[in-house]
Amino acid sequence: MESTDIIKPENLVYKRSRLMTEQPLSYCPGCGHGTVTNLIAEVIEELGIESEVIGIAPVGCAVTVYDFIAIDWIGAAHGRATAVATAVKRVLPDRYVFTYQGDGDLAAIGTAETIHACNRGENITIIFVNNGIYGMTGGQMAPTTLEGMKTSTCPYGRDVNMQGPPIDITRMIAVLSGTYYVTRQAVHTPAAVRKTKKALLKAFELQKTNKGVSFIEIVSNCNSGWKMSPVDANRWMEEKMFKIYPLGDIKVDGKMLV
Amino acid sequence: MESTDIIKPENLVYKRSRLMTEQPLSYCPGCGHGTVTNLIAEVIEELGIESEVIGIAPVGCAVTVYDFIAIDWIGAAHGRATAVATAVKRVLPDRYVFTYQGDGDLAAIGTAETIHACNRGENITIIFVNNGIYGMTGGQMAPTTLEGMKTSTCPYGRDVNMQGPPIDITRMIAVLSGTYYVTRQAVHTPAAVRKTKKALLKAFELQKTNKGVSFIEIVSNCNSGWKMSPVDANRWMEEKMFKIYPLGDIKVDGKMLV
Amino acid sequence: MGEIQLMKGNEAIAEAAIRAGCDAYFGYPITPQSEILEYLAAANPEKRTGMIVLQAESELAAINMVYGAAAAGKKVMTTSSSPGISLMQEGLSYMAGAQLPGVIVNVVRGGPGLGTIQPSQSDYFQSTKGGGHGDYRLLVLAPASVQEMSDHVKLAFDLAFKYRNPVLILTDGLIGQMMEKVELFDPVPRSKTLPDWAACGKKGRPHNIITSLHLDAYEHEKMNQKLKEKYALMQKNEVRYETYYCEDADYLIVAYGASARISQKTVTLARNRGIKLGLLRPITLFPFPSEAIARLAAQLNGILSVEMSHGQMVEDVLLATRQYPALRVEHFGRFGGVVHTPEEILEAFIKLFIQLN
Amino acid sequence: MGEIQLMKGNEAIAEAAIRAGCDAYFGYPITPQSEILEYLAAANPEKRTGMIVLQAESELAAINMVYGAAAAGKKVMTTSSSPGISLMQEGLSYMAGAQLPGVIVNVVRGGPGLGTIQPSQSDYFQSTKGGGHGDYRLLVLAPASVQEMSDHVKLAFDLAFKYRNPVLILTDGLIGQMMEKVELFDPVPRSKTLPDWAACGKKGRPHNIITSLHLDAYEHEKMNQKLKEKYALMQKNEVRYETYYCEDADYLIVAYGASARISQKTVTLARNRGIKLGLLRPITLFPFPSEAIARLAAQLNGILSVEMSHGQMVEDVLLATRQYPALRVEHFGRFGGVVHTPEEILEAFIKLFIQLN
Amino acid sequence: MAIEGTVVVEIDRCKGCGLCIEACPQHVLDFADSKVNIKGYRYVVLTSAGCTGCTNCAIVCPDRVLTIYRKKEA
Amino acid sequence: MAIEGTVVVEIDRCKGCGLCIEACPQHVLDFADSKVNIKGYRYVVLTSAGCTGCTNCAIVCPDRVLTIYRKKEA
Amino acid sequence: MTDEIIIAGFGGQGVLSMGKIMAYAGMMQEMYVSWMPSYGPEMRGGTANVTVILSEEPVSSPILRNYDTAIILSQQALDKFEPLVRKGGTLLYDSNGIIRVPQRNDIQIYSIDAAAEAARLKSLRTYNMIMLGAYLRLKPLLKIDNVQSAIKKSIPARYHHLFEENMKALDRGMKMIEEVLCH
Amino acid sequence: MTDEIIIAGFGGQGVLSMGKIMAYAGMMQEMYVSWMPSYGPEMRGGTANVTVILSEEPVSSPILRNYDTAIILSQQALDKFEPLVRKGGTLLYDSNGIIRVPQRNDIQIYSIDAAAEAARLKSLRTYNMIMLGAYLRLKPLLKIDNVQSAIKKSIPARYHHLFEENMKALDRGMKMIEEVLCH
Ligand SMILES: Cc1ncc(C[n+]2csc(CCOP(=O)(O)OP(=O)(O)O)c2C)c(N)n1
Ligand SMILES: Cc1ncc(C[n+]2csc(CCOP(=O)(O)OP(=O)(O)O)c2C)c(N)n1
Ligand code: SF4
Ligand code: SF4
Ligand code: SF4
Ligand code: SF4
Ligand code: SF4
Ligand code: SF4
Ligand SMILES: [Mg+2]
Ligand SMILES: [Mg+2]
Repeated sequence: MESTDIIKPENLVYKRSRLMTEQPLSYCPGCGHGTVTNLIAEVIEELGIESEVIGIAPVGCAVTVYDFIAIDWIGAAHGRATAVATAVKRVLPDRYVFTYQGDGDLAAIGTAETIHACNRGENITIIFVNNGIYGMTGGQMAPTTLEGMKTSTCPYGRDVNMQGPPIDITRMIAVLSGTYYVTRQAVHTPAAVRKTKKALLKAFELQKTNKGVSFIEIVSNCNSGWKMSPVDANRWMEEKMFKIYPLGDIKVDGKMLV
Repeated sequence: MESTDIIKPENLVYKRSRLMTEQPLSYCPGCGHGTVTNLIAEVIEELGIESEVIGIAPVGCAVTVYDFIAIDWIGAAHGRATAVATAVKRVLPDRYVFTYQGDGDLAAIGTAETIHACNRGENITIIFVNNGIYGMTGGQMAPTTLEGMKTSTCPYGRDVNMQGPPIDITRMIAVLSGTYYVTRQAVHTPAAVRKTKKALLKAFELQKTNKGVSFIEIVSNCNSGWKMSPVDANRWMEEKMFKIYPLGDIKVDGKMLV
Repeated sequence: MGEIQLMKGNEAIAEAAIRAGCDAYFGYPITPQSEILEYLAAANPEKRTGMIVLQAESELAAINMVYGAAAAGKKVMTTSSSPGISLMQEGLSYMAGAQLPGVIVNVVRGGPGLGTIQPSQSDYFQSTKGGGHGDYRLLVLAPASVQEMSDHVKLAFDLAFKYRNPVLILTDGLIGQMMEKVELFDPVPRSKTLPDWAACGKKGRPHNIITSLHLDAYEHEKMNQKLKEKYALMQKNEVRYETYYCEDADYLIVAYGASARISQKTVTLARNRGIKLGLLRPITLFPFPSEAIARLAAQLNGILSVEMSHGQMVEDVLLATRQYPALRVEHFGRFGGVVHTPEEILEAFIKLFIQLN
Repeated sequence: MGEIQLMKGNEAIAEAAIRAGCDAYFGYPITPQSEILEYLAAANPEKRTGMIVLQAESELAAINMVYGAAAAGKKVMTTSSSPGISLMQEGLSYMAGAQLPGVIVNVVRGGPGLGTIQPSQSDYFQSTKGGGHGDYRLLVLAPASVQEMSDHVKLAFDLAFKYRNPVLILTDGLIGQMMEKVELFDPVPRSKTLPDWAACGKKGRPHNIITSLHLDAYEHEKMNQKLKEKYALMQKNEVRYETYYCEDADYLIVAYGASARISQKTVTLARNRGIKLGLLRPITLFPFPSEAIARLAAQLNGILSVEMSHGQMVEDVLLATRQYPALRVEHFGRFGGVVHTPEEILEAFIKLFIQLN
Repeated sequence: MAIEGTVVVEIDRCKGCGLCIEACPQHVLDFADSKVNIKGYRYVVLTSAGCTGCTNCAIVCPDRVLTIYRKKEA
Repeated sequence: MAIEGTVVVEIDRCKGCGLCIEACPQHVLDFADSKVNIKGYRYVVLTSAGCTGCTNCAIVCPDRVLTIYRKKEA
Repeated sequence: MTDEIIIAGFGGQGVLSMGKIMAYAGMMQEMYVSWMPSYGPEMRGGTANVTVILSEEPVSSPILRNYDTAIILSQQALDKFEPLVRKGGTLLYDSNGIIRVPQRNDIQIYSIDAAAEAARLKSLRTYNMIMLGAYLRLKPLLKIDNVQSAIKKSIPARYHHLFEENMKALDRGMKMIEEVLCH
Repeated sequence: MTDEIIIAGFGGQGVLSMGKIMAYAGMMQEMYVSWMPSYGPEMRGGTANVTVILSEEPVSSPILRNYDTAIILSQQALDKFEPLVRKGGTLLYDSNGIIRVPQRNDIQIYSIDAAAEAARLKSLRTYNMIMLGAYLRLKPLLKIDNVQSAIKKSIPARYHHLFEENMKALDRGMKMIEEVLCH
């Protein structure tokens, strides 16, 4: 496997974004958050907008994402990232503003802020990592937890009669005229990663056109919370999560796809 | 006009519900809240459930509705009526529980509580008076305010580019499987009043079947906030409001109508 | 003797709620107290006693659910930690204003803001002076052991209904997360009757209204007067505290909760060195044991208020000892999530009171 | 001389914000302060100065918008009244923790709960001791006239940026709703530069992070130490108050805001009856003018704290006069939305201090 | 017989909104000429015969000012 | 020539999740035999020739442990 | 001289703007003035009232329990404020719709039929100016010039014809009260 | 006698349950005990540690700065806790994966290769019991009977076969440390 003849600058085809700091990612092994974080850095680097972008960090496993990507960041209170982003974009309309949020953050405590920012059509990008659970706090039920799925606060499985069914917040905001591009992606395979990256590129580029919210849901694993190995978690995700949260574009150019 | 021969108990065809207290209603002349309040009393009286019903009052013009209908009431904090109702119904599942809310209360500050109570499919009735404005506080813009409509906080007319378009929260919650009956009515004509009353009857009756949320939106005038006479306000409502908020059933027996 | 268990403080709270006949729990996850909701979810109290357990969409929803269940006359509890409790301030003010009973547990972590998840006592002001708007008081209990985490839940329900007032259990990540021995009290059955003021369907009586609104200011002043008298009554009847080596004390530590158990060791260390140090542990923070402290003040050369904060309770100690202007009252405390050791409290004490004298 | 106008206190706040070069306002309607948002909406400051005005979906959203705009380095304001301010407690704690400047106005109404919309001063504790979680302080200004409603807005922005700390203007429905003469200050242009700590795009510098989180407790303690020192600095440098007939006073009223202007008349009434009564009006509530009060204490026979509340500021007066244990400090105040008259303050004063002596 | 129904007006409850006047298919309701009730509102009266007791006026009246009687068909 | 691409592993960054192994179409990645890195994680190494430098492993790796080189077609 | 005034009636009668004109005029002649409305939900179609203080000294509380002068435009307002006029004070009311007239004999009581007069002038919204005219004649604290400027200020430029109407109504009010005074 | 113990390693190594068994056993023999985990986000796949205090006196703080005994299961834990063992205290570590061995000479240091042994026993999750066995032999505070009951208590009834495995591992741990001690 000695391959010093290949390891030359001119042969380099992939290395991590220069916007990534040296700090090791705090995520668990195999967690999709890592890939999403890196993709954001790559997209910002490729667009060359690192000096004009402000990220809004959530409270969730990505709470310290500001330590990983070397751009300006604001850590929002749990659930309030879109309210924070609204203000930042309004006072700095020529900057790129995005939020990075989990499903508890965006679809439980932050529901009102999410819906109203989308309804107002704020010119922001919302990156929504849906892992069907509260990862950071140790695996409690999220609004997006699947029926029958076990978490630490529904140890016998989510009972939709008591706790309601998983909520599809992405479809709910897609019907609002304030959203312009709404898509659901994943990062568990190379192909999925490439698609997600394209979606992110598009989402950031759209901010220049002032057309409203670009919203990227990324269905992801929380292998720790799900109590599975990363590989098993991704498999389970494909089988179970994608049924309830099917991947693909939902709204493009301001128009719902059917 | 002397008609003492007609005014006899046996000829009585309409008088206000015995559940209405002697207290004069605090609403402005011609306000739809008055009709809605009376209809609720009538429906509860007709169903004979006055001892088993708990109303949750909002913060809005109906804040003192508890002084008008002689049933048990709980005054909720602004926007939180559905959270309060959730708890009351859960601890007293054999009672009838309903909320009475305005559009600011239900669709602005209370968005998260509204959506999650609907998503959980709480067995409650939500009565939602949409007058496109914050009546109680003196006519400020509501999330449901129409495009171009003038209010005290959008004195030059609602600019959808800055403030977003009117939100149709009723359609948003109708897609949730936790809602079972969703309808939009009005109370500006005798026919509309009769329909609304039927809808309310149905909504309360549904609570016995434990099928989830019954949600009655009532598009109503706020003649004070709109700065029109009551008669003009109702006309304007028919012309403008019904276009954006068309009347009729939206979801019946758990199924969306198209 | 009750059942003996080795339990986390958080678990003890959850188990005690079930045993105290709690009718409903509404909460939202937050470290370091998520075990409470998790324990309740696992214990299946719906089957055990019929108690309702529901994870709310936020702390805001949770406190308003508590408001609702309390208004319906039920025994209801919520728990959270500092940021979540801040979100409940409007709801708490509403509960106080509408005179509703209910138990709220704050397992404090270091603030302000997102802060840290490590233990702290920096929510004292918020808890005792009213973090919400208006003139109101919560009755505040401060457990110092897992045993008290259990016992105080029952006490809190009793006091909440006695006064129709929300009761706050102010504890922290240290006591919430630690395990120690606890003797659980025997289960009390859930109440079958509802109080006569509850909004639960008006069968056989005029209709009840639960509200905190009075459009007329004079009406509202009357209501406020009633509240004022209620708080005075609490101050008269509900003061609870514990003393330790106070009889002959020249110096006193005042400390509650985690700081009190740590300071107890400091007292031992000081006594070993011949310093007559005592400890007064407020068990109720509102009402505060001002008189007990004032009674001791005459014999004292100094008081050290030990809190994991910038110094908040120390103001109440100062107020309690107003008649002793010469008595030095100082504060010591690590903060921001750092927990002081018995030794460093002693050092601070010596530096402040002994070396300088 | 500036432009003279007859204005409501609420309108003066709005106009002053535009003139002070405020970049953005986020708010939600609530009586008795909705005129602020209404005035701003009508004044069209977007055209006048480029200032953003946005009605938020709730107070919770509003305070987090304030947090965002402040984090971006902008001058930002929100206003509300008591229940709405309670909803902002988490956000305020976050702002303090992340060291963000910003101006928050509380036009207080009677609490607790929904209470009444009439004026009150019962949010003193919440404002000065921290209604949110954690060890933090807001710098609190208490205007007593429509003139000060205008002037304090400018002052508040200056102090907020000087200390990187939220500043609260604590006023009430009386001053918010009344009209009187105001001399408006000349407009200050909006700042063209952003502070170097702001998260606004990292052009030409390492990236900035605005957060209140420190996972490591020792890190977080360091941050808290910094905050503690900042608050001490405010106490050293920013105390503001006004005295009225204090030189020869035997008795003192301490009162702020609306109560202070009413008490001023009480002083006149008392002087007319030969009673040497003076008035000290704290203009900053945090930092509190403790030293000024202590300096007067030696000459005084008694202090009356006059507040429209159960008695909250009176604790700070008691703390300020600790060296004078014999000095009687009492509270008088109507509450729950009722406003006291100069005459009834005098009556209360005489009953408490003169008749008994 | 012409009069089949009639209306009893609780004058001091009326707020003069005029919705009942608008709703009456028989056009037999109108404001009492330039008079006001205790609260200063103009109030409604039956102005002519022809009321059919249809209750339209009563159910659109937000303040339920009107009580309706209708003669039973003999 | 057989070797067209190769992978450089930053061993101490690897968390041993195994996602790259799963993603490699050439099956040339695996864990280093029962060894752990500084953080106690098993870590990945190139186990045989055949890497095409396709970058699949690198872009599914959440921790961007892998740097990929591919020989330019001459 | 000082006058502590309550103006009370229904919403829509111009109570608040009448008060504002008075305060503005007072300000122009270097008096200390305050204007304090009752605020709140009762505004909705219900009562409206405002306290105006015109004074040589700084105003302490803009909210009062008792008044030197009450300007009353409805029965409800009369019921509420008649008892609150200070001994020796002045009560001026519009007789329209008043069924229970004031009973006190320790205050000066005047009434004019302003509503009818406004109807007669075909200028219903100058109703409040008729009352103001009457007040100005009864309590000559405010200079007419200043009142005139205040009215001008309170009317948007494009409605300038309304200014004349208002001044005419003001004048009518003064005349009407003179007739009463001459009785 | 008192022992203030830190047990530290990775999540998944059974650190917390080892501590709980010790505390439970202590409680059964009427000692005052406390068990205090480090908690928080670092739990996520990262470090795990717990402080266990076994004492004749009531426990004041369950959080300590220094320890009598450290039971160490990873390099990171070793780096962090070696300096915090009290002079004369005990450090017991699993040698597996340790590249930088402890250097202090004012404390007792012991190591066993528990991970390898667990692998050999084909019972990876009894790894922590091997370490516990070693501890029990080094510091004979806890009676084996009580430890046995504690283990029983901590294993759900339906997994009873695991109990035997655990006891075997415990025994192996004791033996292994004896071998070390005999050196
Ligand atoms: C007001 C408030 N409530 C609760 C919490 C605790 N908390 C932190 S993260 C989190 C949920 C995280 O879940 P999610 O948003 O899905 O993110 P993930 O960790 O799964 O990526 C919660 C409830 C908090 N920090 N603040
Ligand atoms: C927390 C809080 N924020 C704001 C208010 C002020 N407020 C009272 S009612 C209301 C809006 C009422 O509008 P809506 O819900 O549409 O009811 P309507 O009066 O139109 O029927 C507002 C903002 C409040 N009481 N509490
Ligand atoms: S807890 Fe779940 S979401 Fe959080 S880092 Fe670990 S795997 Fe990812
Ligand atoms: S303000 Fe509007 S909604 Fe409220 S009572 Fe008046 S008309 Fe009705
Ligand atoms: S009952 Fe019918 S006909 Fe009679 S007045 Fe009313 S609306 Fe007219
Ligand atoms: S609808 Fe009712 S309130 Fe309106 S005018 Fe008719 S009777 Fe009067
Ligand atoms: S670059 Fe492609 S072929 Fe090479 S190791 Fe990675 S996945 Fe396998
Ligand atoms: S995907 Fe990355 S972290 Fe996971 S095993 Fe491969 S190199 Fe290691
Ligand atoms: Mg999640
Ligand atoms: Mg409305």
